[in-house]
Amino acid sequence: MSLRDWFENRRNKQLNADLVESKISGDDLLKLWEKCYNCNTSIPQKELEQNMHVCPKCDYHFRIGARERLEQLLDEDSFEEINSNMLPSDPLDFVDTMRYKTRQVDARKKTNLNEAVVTGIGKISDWEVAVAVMDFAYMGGSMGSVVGEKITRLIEEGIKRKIPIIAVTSSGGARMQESCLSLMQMAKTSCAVARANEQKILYITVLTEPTFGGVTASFGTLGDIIIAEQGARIGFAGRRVIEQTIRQKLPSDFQTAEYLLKYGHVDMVFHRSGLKSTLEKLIRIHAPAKQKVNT
Amino acid sequence: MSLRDWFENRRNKQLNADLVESKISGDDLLKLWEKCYNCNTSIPQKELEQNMHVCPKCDYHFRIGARERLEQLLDEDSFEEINSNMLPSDPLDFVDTMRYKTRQVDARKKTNLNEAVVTGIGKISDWEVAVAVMDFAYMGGSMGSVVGEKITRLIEEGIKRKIPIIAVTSSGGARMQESCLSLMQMAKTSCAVARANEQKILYITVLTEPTFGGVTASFGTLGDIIIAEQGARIGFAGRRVIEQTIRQKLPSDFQTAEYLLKYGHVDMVFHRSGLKSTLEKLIRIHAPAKQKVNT
Amino acid sequence: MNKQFTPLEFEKSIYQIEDKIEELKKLSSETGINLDDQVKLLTNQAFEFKKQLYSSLTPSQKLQIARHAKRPTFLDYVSLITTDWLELHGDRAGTDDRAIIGGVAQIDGKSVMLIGTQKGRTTKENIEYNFGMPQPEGYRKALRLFYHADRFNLPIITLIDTPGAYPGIKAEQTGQGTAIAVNLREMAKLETPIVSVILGEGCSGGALGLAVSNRVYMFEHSLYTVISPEGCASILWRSADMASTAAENLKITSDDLLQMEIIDGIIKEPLGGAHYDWDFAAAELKNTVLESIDEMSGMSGTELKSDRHEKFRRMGVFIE
Amino acid sequence: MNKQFTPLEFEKSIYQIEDKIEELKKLSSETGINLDDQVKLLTNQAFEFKKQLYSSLTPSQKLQIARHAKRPTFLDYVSLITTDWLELHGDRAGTDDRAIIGGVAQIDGKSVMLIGTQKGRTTKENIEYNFGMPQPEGYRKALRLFYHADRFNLPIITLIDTPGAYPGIKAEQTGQGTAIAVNLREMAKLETPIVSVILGEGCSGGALGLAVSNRVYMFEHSLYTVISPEGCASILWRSADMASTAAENLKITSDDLLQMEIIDGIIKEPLGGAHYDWDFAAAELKNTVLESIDEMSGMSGTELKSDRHEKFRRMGVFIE
Ligand SMILES: [Zn+2]
Ligand SMILES: [Zn+2]
Repeated sequence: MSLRDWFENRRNKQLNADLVESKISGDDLLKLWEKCYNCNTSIPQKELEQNMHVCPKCDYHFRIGARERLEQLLDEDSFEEINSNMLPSDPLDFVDTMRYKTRQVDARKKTNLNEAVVTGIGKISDWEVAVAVMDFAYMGGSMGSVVGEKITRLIEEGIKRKIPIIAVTSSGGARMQESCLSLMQMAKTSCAVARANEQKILYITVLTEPTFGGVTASFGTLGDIIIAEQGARIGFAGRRVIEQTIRQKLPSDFQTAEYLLKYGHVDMVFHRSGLKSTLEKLIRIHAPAKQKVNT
Repeated sequence: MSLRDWFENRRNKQLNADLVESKISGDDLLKLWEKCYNCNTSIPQKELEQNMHVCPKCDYHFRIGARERLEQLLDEDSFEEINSNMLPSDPLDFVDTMRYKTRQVDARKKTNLNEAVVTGIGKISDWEVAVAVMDFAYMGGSMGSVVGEKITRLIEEGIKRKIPIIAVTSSGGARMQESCLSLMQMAKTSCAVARANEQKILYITVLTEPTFGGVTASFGTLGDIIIAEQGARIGFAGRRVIEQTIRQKLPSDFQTAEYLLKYGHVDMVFHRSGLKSTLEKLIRIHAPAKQKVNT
Repeated sequence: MNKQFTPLEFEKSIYQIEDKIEELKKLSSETGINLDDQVKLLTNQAFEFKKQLYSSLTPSQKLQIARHAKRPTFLDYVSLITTDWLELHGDRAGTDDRAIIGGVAQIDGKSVMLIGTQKGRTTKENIEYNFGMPQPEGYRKALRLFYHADRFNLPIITLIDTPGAYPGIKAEQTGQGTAIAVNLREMAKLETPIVSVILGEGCSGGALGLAVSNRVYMFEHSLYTVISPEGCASILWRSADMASTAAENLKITSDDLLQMEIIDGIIKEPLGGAHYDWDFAAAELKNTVLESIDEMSGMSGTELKSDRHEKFRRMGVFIE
Repeated sequence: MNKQFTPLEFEKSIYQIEDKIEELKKLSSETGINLDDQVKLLTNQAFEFKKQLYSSLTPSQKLQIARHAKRPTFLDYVSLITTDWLELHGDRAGTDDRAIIGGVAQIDGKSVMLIGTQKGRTTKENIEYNFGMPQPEGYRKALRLFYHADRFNLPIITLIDTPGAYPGIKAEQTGQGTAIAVNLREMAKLETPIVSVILGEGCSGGALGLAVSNRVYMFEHSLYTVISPEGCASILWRSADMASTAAENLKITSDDLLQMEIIDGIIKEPLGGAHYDWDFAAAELKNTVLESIDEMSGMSGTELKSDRHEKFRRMGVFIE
């Protein structure tokens, strides 16, 4: 299925669901405009979309979903999703203020995604790549067994095909509802990266708003090249946890992409509009001369 | 030649030279006692020697020469010197306030050594080792072509024999009188250590008072295990240079062995009396079961 | 079991029975009345009761044992099971983090590299060891020692007892996430056997950063979890008071982890917990790691790596 | 040569002749008197004089050129000889030292890793780049990039212009000596070609820490020395005023180094020094490194390593 078909399918599903469940109200009309979290400007949805979901006034980068990200990064119609049908289980029968199973259903409904990561093979300016994109909207982009397994399989696929692997992260950390099984996904994905290293397969990570905890402490920061998106907050421990521990206020730029650059943790920080061309350059520079796909 | 013979030879030479050049004076009698630099106690030479040249009152570690160090570390009569006849050249015809050639002759007379390092094969509690010991008394233990070459050959010998290599450093840094040739000894010795690494030959460095500059920035800090002798001052830049650069006073424990331990640069700090047994333990722990020499 | 410790809440009834036994004995010796049968009966009952109690502890109760102030620490075990221990300090880059300690030693004449998180007992020790919470530099020291062990074919034993990697400003600045991630990846590349044991608390990436190992064991009353129960409670229930509920739901006990096939085995503790008998716990630990290393002695570097990869590759439960 | 710079002491006579030529030209145009022959003669004489002057500079004079504020820096050359330059930041452990900069790029379509010390021109830049004096973290960033280049078979080009590694408290705390030493050793293990060029000052271990390379070149007026002449003077003569004597005795010019067989070649500079014609200098640099990489293109990783070992193994002069 092509990228476009895939999106169309999802959009239609969404659309149908919307039609069944609601009528157009004043609220819906408001949704045609979006307010910038940073500068408070109201921006027409359309314009925001054309501007890659970046505020045209202040450059604030809106959080975007896996779908938008793939559309922005990949050549048109080049995406073939893999392991799209993998679904989360509930091995611990976990209940907090809500059943884990219920959370899964809700997240699926809300995002139209089966889990917090979409993986597949696509092309960036004709270079074939294995790409994973996380979606924060699905349970905070948390990593449970499915995310870990899909990331691992994607890396394995990249190694098999000898093509660059790109992981775009957005995650609050490990999925607590799967407890230690989630923790082990950190080991599993990192072991996969170890294999990519040994096979000299280029692995690039793109850290986007927000990337924390178990993802920062595993495949997220293991890129041969690590790119952070402008303004993204990235860290191991959450701001609140740190404030509680050290009982002092944190600097306002703490854990921003720019802060991480200053402290030596990311190779570069990019505006969303420069990401695709940067990836293309990196792939070209690191590729043996004849790796480019014939177009 | 055995260790004892070797020392005897040197001692006799020294003795003869002394007899020719001077008569016993009041000054010489004073030499039978030594004053501790730290606590000012006067200690009989004999007692100081029996105490490994450590002040019995305050534990101050006196600087010792290559000869004393080898006697303390190696099994009796086990030392076979190699490359003992290598002598410094004066490729740049260097003159500062004195000719380099004159400095060489003076240093040789003063120390009875041909250069600032003694290298050879010996035994530590029956374990065969390749050992290099620097002597600060020879031109401040500075590293020129001879020191670099002898260290390199020793490492090569250790690799060939598959025995642990131990380097005991004491040096003010590179020998300026050989200019860039001295600088290149840092690269040469470090390349030799790279080979030892690749051959998985254990390489231990023992940093003693003082170790600075080119030795700190090359084979000195490249030990698989780095041991510092109690109280030794170890650093890259000299205290005065740093004070001039930053125009502020340095803490009193700056660049001491203990300071380096605190900042994570040495594995352990030892009292001189514990050094031999520590080396023996390290060699035993790192040795394949059957490497010990039959006694 | 001696009454050397302040009883934990759930141990109070045991201590009461034991007090009663003491009273009977005292009464007997003071009055000359023979109460041997009664004492024996009560002692047996107490023993049975204890056995049952300690084998059916709730996760929260286990947590109390795992965090017991007198529970043996990494350095306690090192002194109990090794000879010729030589601590190797520092990350070679500016820090010797004391929350992670490593060194070489021999166990029954076998050379090993031991690395572990260290907790303190006194205030001074707690400050020195930062309550067992490593900074990034601690993980980097461990990595340096992993490479060292790899070069010299020393089996690596990691002993873990940590509430997690330290969450602080400097830790973020020097890269807590990266440091842990790099350890996970680099441990996967080592060609020497790695055996890990959770001694007490094994919390989150802070524990895992030393545990991408061929064999992972847990002490009977230890816990291994993605997040501390308190942290989980304050996030999911928005109340730290729900910690015991979180502890239940997280399935963090050694039995749970064995059932999930995340660990390879459980190391028995003396009745009441390791703090009641350090020698017993140390002997069990020693046997387990030595046997484990022995099992792997025939494996090549490549096999050891594959073994590790396959172990973690299997982990995870999902539907497809 | 244009009078775009304040003349150095020894350049004053040239500038005077050039002033004279200007005067003649002006006179000619003002008065209509034909002075073409005189102008031509003087211009030729000036050219011959300059050629001779610049080819017989003393070490101290070369030092002034090597340190000239307008001499092109690492980043200047990067922008002149590469396309698609992408700087790679950071040591992944808490610091992005700006005195050492590295990144990937292409030169004539060939992918390379470029790493160099960077000097500033303005006060702001000098502070940012710390006058080209790296901290240990700079060497560690370089090492990370060396490994990266090694993994992806990118030839490494290091461009060096530093008065030395920074001598400071923090630099000692985070291990200046160790950082340099580790680079020397690890560069020896890389299986990708390494070409180094001394751009201006190449002082002490601070320079060598990026130069354990298969090929080492020097720009014509650059210097490569075990210690800065000032440092040497203050130690050996106990007076910084003796710097020019030290510079003479240390034999630090490109000719000296070539004669000592420490470097592989000299890169020509435009008349007067690289600052008079950046494009010329950049073109020479580019040709040299590309040719050098091309020469090594047939060599295997092992051969490249051996080549490097043997190169440095030969260095040193002694009697036996
Ligand atoms: Zn805005
Ligand atoms: Zn004393």
